[in-house]
Amino acid sequence: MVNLSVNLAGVELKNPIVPASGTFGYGREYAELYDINVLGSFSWKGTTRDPRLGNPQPRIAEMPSGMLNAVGLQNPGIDAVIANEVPNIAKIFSGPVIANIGGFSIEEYVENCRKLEDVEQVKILEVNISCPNVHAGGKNFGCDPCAAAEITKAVKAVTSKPVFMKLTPNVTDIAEIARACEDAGADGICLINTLLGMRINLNTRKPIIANRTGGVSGPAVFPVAVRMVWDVYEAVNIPIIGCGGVSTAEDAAEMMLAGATAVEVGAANLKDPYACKTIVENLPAVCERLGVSNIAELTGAAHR
Amino acid sequence: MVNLSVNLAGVELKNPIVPASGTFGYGREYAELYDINVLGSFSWKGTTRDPRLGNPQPRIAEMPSGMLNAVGLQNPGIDAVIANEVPNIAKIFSGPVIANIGGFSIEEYVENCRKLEDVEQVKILEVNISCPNVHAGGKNFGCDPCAAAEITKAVKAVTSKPVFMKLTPNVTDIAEIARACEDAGADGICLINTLLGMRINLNTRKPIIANRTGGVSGPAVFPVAVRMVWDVYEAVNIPIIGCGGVSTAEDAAEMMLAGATAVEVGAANLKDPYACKTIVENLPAVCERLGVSNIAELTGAAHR
Amino acid sequence: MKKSLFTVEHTRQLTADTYEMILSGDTSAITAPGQFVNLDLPGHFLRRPISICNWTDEALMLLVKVVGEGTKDLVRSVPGTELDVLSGLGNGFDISKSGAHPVLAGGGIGIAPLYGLAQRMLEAGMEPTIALGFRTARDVYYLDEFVKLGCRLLIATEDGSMGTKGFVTDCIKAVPECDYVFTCGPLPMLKAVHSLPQLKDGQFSFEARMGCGFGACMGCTIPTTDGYKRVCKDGPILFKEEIVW
Amino acid sequence: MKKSLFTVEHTRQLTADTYEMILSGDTSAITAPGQFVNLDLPGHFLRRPISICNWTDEALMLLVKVVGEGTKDLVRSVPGTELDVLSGLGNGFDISKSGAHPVLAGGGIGIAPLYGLAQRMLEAGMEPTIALGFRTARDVYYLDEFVKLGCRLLIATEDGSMGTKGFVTDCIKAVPECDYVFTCGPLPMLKAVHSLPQLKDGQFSFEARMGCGFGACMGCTIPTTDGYKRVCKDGPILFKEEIVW
Repeated sequence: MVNLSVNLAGVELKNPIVPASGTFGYGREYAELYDINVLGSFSWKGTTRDPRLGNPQPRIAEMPSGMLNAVGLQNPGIDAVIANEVPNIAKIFSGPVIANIGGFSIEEYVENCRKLEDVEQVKILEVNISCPNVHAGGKNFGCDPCAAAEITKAVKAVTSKPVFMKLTPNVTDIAEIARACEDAGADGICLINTLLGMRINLNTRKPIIANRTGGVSGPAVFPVAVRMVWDVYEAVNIPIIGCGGVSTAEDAAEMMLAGATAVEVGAANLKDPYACKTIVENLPAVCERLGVSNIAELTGAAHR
Repeated sequence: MVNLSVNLAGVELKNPIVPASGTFGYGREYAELYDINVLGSFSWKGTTRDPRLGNPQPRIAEMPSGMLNAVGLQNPGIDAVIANEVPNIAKIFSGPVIANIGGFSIEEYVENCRKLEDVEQVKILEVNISCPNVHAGGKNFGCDPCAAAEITKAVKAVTSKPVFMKLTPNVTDIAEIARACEDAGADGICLINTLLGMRINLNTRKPIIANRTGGVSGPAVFPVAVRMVWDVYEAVNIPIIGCGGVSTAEDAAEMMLAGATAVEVGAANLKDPYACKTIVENLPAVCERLGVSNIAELTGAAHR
Repeated sequence: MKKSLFTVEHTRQLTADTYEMILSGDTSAITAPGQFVNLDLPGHFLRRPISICNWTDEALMLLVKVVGEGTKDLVRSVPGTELDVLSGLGNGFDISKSGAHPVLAGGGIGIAPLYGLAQRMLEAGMEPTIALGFRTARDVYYLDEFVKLGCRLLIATEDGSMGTKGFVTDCIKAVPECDYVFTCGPLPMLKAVHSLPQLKDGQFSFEARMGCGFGACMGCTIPTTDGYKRVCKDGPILFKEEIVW
Repeated sequence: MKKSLFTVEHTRQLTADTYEMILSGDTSAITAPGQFVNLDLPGHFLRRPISICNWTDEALMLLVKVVGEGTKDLVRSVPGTELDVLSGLGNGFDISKSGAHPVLAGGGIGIAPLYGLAQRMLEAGMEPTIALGFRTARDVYYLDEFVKLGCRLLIATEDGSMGTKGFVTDCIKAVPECDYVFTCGPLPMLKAVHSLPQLKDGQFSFEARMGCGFGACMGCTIPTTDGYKRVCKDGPILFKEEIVW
């Protein structure tokens, strides 16, 4: 019997598998397909203060072993999420929920986090300071250690919940950003968000995605994510949620060996809506193959 | 009849297809397979002042739609290349050769470029200031605009040949680096070098590659390369050699639409030694499909 | 929605770029004409959404237009090939909303869902008129099949090489009594149909680049008079008054 | 080297993880036993280098050990499957260098190239002794085939469940007159063979993770007494005195 439970800054997850923000909505669509209580947690769709309609069409493009998206943080806004989605989440998921928070100013991040303070099911705040697919075009808080630290401090000041900063990979030194977040009081780091990419339609001679650039996700980014999780694990002492191209239980184990305590699964859910369920089901066999009775033993094992 | 010729800072290429440095050696292996004179040019293996044995084994790992490598700039050194390889290149290739130059100090870059000044066949110097796969582990000249500019200036001072700076994609703002190189006198920009990645062996729990990290190449990086070529085209007025994940004539056309004047093909050569030959053969049909009689018309067309 | 394996039974080329495919498998998740399936094709990351032409309890019929590498691989898959399919996606057409004499207007590959729709309308005792638009006579397909259904059939070709010269809208104009349309086709065609003054109401099937096909990724949402809607989950069928061009 | 299509004709399982595969195609580029082919497998970016067990003008015989997804897909490919193959890679063994009585020592999947090598030695009038090492009797394969060759055959298993208890080196020690070896197997075995005092010389086949397989990428170079060598192009066979452990 393998123990799959992991601990994220004091929050117990029954297993390390967490659908990544933006690929799981607020859980509704997947709850129609399977009992999502098999999941360790899920990270809800990036939520901003005001409702956002997102980017014009097309928002999606394909690539070998991956995809590009530029949804543009479409969401109903924090108030509507608390009013309409949170009560529904209570019906479909009894575990700890990770609230992914977007923002375009420090004040907005603060306001969003404050509003979630009394939401019982939300056990972790995942502060997205990257979003390479919004109009900023990749230039954002997450590219500057000082800005990242400032948001971390501001958010920590208004919440009692563990704060995980979600970092963009589109930087020269992600470990430096992670250190800045840790020094500013972050309880954990989540990485990576999507790589900034572009596809061009040969016939129209224009970028396929209306927003021009989009975030690259899927198996194609997995080795980049593993490398960055490795680098951040070497740089900080707070727990890491590894994210980027994970499609199988073996991928999840590899991400944990690199330093992840929990693993987010993104694009794989879109290709196979049962991907997370399947990964959870396959984890015990992978642990047995690796000779661990406690999956938490894998975290950072490649560094030892 | 489609005109495939392109002009790189005054150097005429019969077509835009150029095997990328490190995937074509000094031409010997491919010349045994086909007449490499069908190529627009080729960029020889990254050459340093001193002979380098490179990294320990293993140097190669696989990933979906791509590979990782950490060869570590193995090469016989500039003097041996001039003595042994250049005369052989004269026998197998009559077109313009791109000399890829590595270095670990500004003095070394300068010395290497000076030594090539009198080598007839070398028409372009490609100064590699990235090499994410050498021991520096990604931290290098190419990550700092000032350092990039300094090397550019120093090299330009000792050569009459066009100088193309080859940039690493592992930076926050590649356009800023490109601008710094242009301001310092660079005649062109070559991008992207490989993305820094890592794979971990589940059984040994150690990185697969002895160097731990390796450079990611192949179709998986193509959209990132297209996006960066787009960004650099917006930022500079010097010609761009686009590189990263190109496997087909369609990919080459897409890279040109993003802003590339010539296109380097890397990992595809390793999977299919005839890849470049096939791409050259397919280019006219792609041009006809896109309605251009002159392939140079494609360069940057997506920006117009 | 259901995720299950379907087996390619038969593929028939209809025109230069259009194919009929029959796949056997569990179709129990399909509830209405106008829904689509999302096919996982080896070597392609994203699934390929294909409109359902018709179905039985054990088989699925698709009309596939080759538009890229994915659809090219699909029509090339040999009989016996097993495909991972998400079936019964989207809302589908609602035949209870129209009178007994609607017009089903299709253009290009957009005629696919109209075949299954027409068959179900006939079973329901309705008398649909079918209007099909093509570029030229060479692109015309499935004529025999529609004729066999036995309902009134109008054809338009842009070059006049068959039927009315012009667009499918020109056929509809020729049926002044028609005030309700079920339509699927390229966006310009949908717009033209939408603007026909004679229309009281209608159901319009939309296309979009999709990430997931089941409403999770927000990749295909478009604005409507009723707020943003996901083409894959809230659509692909929108009612006339919802549509924002 | 030649790049051409080969067709899977036949696959036979030999042990839990070892398979014999016969592919038909143009083998004209193969010049010596000990060379390898590099197979392009759909869904895998890098080719898979597989040692050549034996070949005729029209067919290639491989012994494949399933070590990962790539080799798993390879042995599963049904007869008729066409594979893109780079054939005739590497230097291969040089049978002119040994006396008439060499020992061919193989361990695990490393015995594959020794079969074609032994056959050619017999054709050349040589009398090789063959020493094969396995973990246990369950892992033993190709015994009948080697027996049919009719040369002296020595078997070692680590648990003694068949033949000599121990390693292939223990068999060789039992042949004190042997002073020249052709060997292929895991690195520890090669090392052990290399250190046998009775050996005057020998040819050792090496493995490495390869990028290209034809000498272009420098992915597989290793140090030798004669400078760095590419396992794929200058090897996979190295002579005793070249080897640096």
